[in-house]
Amino acid sequence: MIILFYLAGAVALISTVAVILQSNIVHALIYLILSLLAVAVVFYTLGAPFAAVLEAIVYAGAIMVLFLFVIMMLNLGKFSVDQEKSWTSGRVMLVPAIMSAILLAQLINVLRNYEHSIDVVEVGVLEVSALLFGPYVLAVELASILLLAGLVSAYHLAKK
Amino acid sequence: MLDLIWLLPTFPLLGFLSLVLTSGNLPKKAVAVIGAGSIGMSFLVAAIIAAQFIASGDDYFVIEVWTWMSVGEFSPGFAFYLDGLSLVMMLIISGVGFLIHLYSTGFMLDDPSYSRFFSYMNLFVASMLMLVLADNLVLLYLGWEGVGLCSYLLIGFWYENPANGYAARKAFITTRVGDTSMAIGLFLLFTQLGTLNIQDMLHAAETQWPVGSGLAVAASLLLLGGAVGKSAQLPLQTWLPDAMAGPTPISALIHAATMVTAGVYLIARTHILFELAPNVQLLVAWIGLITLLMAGFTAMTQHDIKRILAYSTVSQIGYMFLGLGVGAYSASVFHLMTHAFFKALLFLGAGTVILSLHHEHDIFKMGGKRKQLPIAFASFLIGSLALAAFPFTSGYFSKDEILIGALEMDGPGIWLWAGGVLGAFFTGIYSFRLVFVVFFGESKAHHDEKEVAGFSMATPLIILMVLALFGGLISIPVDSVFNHGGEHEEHHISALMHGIMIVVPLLGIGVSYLFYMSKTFSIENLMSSSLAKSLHKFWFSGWGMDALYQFLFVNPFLFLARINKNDLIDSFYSGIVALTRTANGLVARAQTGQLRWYVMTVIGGVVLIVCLGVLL
Amino acid sequence: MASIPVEHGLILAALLFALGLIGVLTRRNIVFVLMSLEVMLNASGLAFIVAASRWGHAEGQVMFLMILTLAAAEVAVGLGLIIQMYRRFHTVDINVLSQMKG
Amino acid sequence: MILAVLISVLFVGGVLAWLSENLDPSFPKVVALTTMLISVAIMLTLLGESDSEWVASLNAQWIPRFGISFHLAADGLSTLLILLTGFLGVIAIGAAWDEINDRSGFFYFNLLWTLAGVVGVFTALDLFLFFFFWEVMLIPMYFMIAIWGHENKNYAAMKFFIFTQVTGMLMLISILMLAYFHYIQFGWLSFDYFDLLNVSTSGTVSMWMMLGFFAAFATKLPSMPFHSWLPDAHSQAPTAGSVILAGVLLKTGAYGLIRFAVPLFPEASMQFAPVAMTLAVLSILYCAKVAFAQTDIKRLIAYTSVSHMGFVMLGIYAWNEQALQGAVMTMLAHGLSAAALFMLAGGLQHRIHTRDMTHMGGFWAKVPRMSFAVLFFSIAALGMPGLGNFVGEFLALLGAFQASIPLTVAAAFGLIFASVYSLWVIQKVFHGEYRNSDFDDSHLSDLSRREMVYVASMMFGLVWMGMYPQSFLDMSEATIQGLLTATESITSMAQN
Repeated sequence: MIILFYLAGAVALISTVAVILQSNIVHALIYLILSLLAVAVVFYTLGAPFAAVLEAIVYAGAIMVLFLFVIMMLNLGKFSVDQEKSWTSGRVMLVPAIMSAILLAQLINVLRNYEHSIDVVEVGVLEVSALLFGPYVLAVELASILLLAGLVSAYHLAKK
Repeated sequence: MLDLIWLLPTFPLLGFLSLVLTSGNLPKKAVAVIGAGSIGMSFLVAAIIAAQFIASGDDYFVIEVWTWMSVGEFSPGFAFYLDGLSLVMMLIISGVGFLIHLYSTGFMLDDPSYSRFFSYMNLFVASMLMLVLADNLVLLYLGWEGVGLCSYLLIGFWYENPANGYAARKAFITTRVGDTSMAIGLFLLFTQLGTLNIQDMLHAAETQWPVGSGLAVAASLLLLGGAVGKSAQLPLQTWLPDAMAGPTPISALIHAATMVTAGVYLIARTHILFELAPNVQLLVAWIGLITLLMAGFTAMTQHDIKRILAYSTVSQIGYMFLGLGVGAYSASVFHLMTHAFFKALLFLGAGTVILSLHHEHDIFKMGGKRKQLPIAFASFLIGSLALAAFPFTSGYFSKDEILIGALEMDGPGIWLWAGGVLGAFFTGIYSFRLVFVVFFGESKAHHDEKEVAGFSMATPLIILMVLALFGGLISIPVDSVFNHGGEHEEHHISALMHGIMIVVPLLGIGVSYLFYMSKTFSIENLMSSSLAKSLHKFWFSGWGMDALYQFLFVNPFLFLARINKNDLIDSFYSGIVALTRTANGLVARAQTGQLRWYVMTVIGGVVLIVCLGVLL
Repeated sequence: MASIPVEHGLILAALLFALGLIGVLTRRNIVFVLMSLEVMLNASGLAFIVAASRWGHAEGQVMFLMILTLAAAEVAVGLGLIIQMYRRFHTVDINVLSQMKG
Repeated sequence: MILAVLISVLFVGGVLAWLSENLDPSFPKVVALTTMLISVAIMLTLLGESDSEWVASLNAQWIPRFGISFHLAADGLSTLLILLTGFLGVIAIGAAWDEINDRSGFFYFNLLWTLAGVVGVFTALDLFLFFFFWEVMLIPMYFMIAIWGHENKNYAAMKFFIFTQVTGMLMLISILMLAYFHYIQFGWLSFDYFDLLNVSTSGTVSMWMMLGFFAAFATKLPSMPFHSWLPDAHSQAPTAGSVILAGVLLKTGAYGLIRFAVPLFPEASMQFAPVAMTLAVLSILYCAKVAFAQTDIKRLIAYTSVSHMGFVMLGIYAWNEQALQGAVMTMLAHGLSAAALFMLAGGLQHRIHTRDMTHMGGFWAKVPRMSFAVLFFSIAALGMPGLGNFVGEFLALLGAFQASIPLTVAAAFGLIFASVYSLWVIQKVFHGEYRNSDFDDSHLSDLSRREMVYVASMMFGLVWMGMYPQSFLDMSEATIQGLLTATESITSMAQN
């Protein structure tokens, strides 16, 4: 399990790096899906199978398909790779990278002294559902309204 | 009939109102009737009241028409106070005023603003009567400011010429300086004595303040400030010569006979206060003396016929101040009256000369006019004789009394007397210089003009001639006003002194004769040295006072006004605005519209906050 | 079962988050920006899951579910906007949108 | 009840004037004038009531939870100022009669609402209500300047708004603090004037609260150094705006000082009095000097307003009977004289389309009646005895002399400066030689009959105030006596 965790983590990291460096948008999207799937595996190793499943289905599945559709609609295929390359240069990357590195360093610095191991206990669908339809039912309702609103507005916005 | 004393200022006021409301739509005849008639009515009433008052034998008479304002203890009324002093003043004002109005109906006949002229004149007479009849200082102040206003309006009567406007403003502002001092004096008197009713105030001052007390000194000094402003005495005398820019009847009425003597009236009215501050009273005498000498010197150097008369007015009022300073109040008031006669005569005569010679003012461009302008010549001759105190003219009696008053005074009295006599010598010189230069010698220009003197102009001149000659025989009923308490000590004036006082003016006339008539001495020789030239220039400019004030007050004020035209304080607020704008510009530059830039700043903020969180 | 140090999970989340951030900051293509945003959201979801499994609770998963909903809605709206933008400006260059400048 | 009716008549009349524009563009002015005349009639009924106490009192609950009530009442002082408001309201409508042709409905709406606000300010006895009216009168005024003003109107309107709004906020803070202190001391919230009078405050806190009020009122008055909005506002405002601004709005500041700032914080005010009086003297002298330097005739008059209002502040902070009566009289007389001067200057601008005095000169020959009117009001402004301003300034100085001799002496120099600038205007505009090279004089006509009526009525008012001020002094006397008695113990302590 531990090995799986680190392995999946490494995959997630590498594929994410690929996402932000890729010039070909379709490739980048594929890497993103890979990254998300890897994170799903991480979830699983952490004892959250329900989240892992959702990650795979909703994120890597539904949302990314949405992306794919849009990319196809915008016709941003291979031909935009050159343009993309011209947009991303090392100089542009430098300052944001430093900034993010500082932020990362700070986060790690905060986490450094926090040593605790997880005894992975599986928290299954049952527990999550009990919570969702118990104390958090209002949140679920709100989430559904949010989704509905997103749906409506997406429809409205994308309409000609 | 005494109750009707309020009619005195009311008639001219009505005249003013009717002339203003018709705003120049009346024919000139009607204007003349209203303008001069209202003053005539006033004089008539004044004469009747005077007769009744003297017959009644009372010391004074008071009537309050209504309470002006009443705030706490402060309750001045529209109240009139009549005693010997105000009686004399009211008769002079309405009488001489009427004559001058009458004269003006002819003099101003060709002026398009005929109605405006008479409306201002009427307002002036109303204010002046208010001034002398006021029973409290606030009402007096009303008249005081009112005459100042009319003086301003009338000096600047011919407003097209900016120089006239300048002279008018100078007169108003200079006297306003004095008025302000007087106003502060009123505040002080009210705060200390609790009343501004003149008689109550004087009584309270007499009982509350010891002689020479600081408050008395302060109060009398402040009132003196008002008096010197209005009466054109040192150091506020500079406005009067410039005030000659107005029409000549104005100079006669306002700047010779009545308004400029208001200061004398004020001091005479409040003389008890001045007696409580002997040093201030002495100061009055010295101011009078110095002014009369300075003005005498200056008068000898002027060319403009009206400026000569103006300086002589300053000088004669100096005599009155001298008289007030040495305690010869009735002599001062007497001189005030005779001066009103002969100076009005001189000015009106000068008006005739000027009008006849088409507004020529320079005496050296005249000459030999005695045949051409006989009435003016007679006026000038009689007026100058009286002015120079030629024996048994009116001026002789009054000036004599003042000088005797000075002699009677202990201490510096003899010096004041000597100065006064010296002044009389100058008076002789400059008054007859004028007569000799204008009316004798050979005619230099203006050969053909006829004398312009219709009935309306000649009559006042003749009446005034009579008054100037014999006015000295009138005895004025002011004893009850000034001789309160204490027996008057009779001094013996030696015959020698009398002789000196008679001879000195004659000497002056003689010197003038030698220079200007027989040409035994030549002015050119006298003027050849550079010292004489610079002295002449110095005297001619009125002892450089104008330049001094220009330098001391006017220029700094103008400078301050100019540098601060845009209000420095506003620049403080503009500064705030500019600062905000700058800050806005700086922050707005961050609004690039670049999403990444915004995210960067957000991240920067997060980094900063986390940093703080870690460090603190 | 073996134990995984909590900080490792969290560091993984932090790393992913930072990477997503770099993506947001550097890409000019708005679709990439949106994708990078997804990465960041996902990373924060990961942090919740890590925390949840540290305590053995289900709340973390509930939160993840919320984030997931949020992400779905956001992507829907965001993509709609991108389509609109592309229609108007015929580009996906985010710099073109700098007309928002105040 | 009368007061509520009065205010609502003004409010409703404003709305009606606005609406009536849709029917015919010439209706609004008629509606406004009618409203104003009705209001004046209502105001006159106030006179019938006794002067010695609060009349026409109306105390209804408004927001009881916070102790806020709708409390209106008028005493002699309020009545005087309300009458001034009514009178100048009519004058202002007259001034706008020919001048405002663009969006006239909205203009008269703003005019009437401002006046309603002013009447409210003069009668509100609940501090929250007072603040409400304070704002009501400002915002329409802002629109009047910003919409119908002259070349630099936006700047002027914004400046006016920011100055009054910022200091108004300071006052609001003070009001809230005061209500809070009332809560602490008595256990219930109240914004009522009489309740708040009982709040005893002292020390630094009360000084700060007093300063909050002072800032708002001194800005409105205006006094140095808060005066710089006024010249801009006046020079840009339409004539009717200037008339209202100079004649009435400035008086709300003075009224506030008399009614609120001093009585609510007598101790702090007495401590502060030397500073306030010094500011007043500085206002008098400094603004007189700045006025002299102006070439824009409206700016010049604006600065003279500041200078004259200095006498009001001097009188108020001298806080004795003569000084306060002087302040009130100056308020009334200046209300007329300044309004008249602005009206005439506005009329001049309307005729020749310039305010620059360097272009003018010699108008006496062309417009003698107007010249005489300006002369009259200038003379009044420089404090000629026999006219209202003299009575006010003389009494104010007389009272102030008892409080501080050096300051009064300095203030008296203002009388000299006043003559300097007043005569300068006369010289520049009406005297001298006539030349029309710099402006178009085709519309330069003398006062029309309607203008004559307005001008003559104001002249009459000034002469009345000058010759028989007792009718006005009597009305405000009870108020002033009451205020003086209420603060007696504290002022006598301060003086010892």
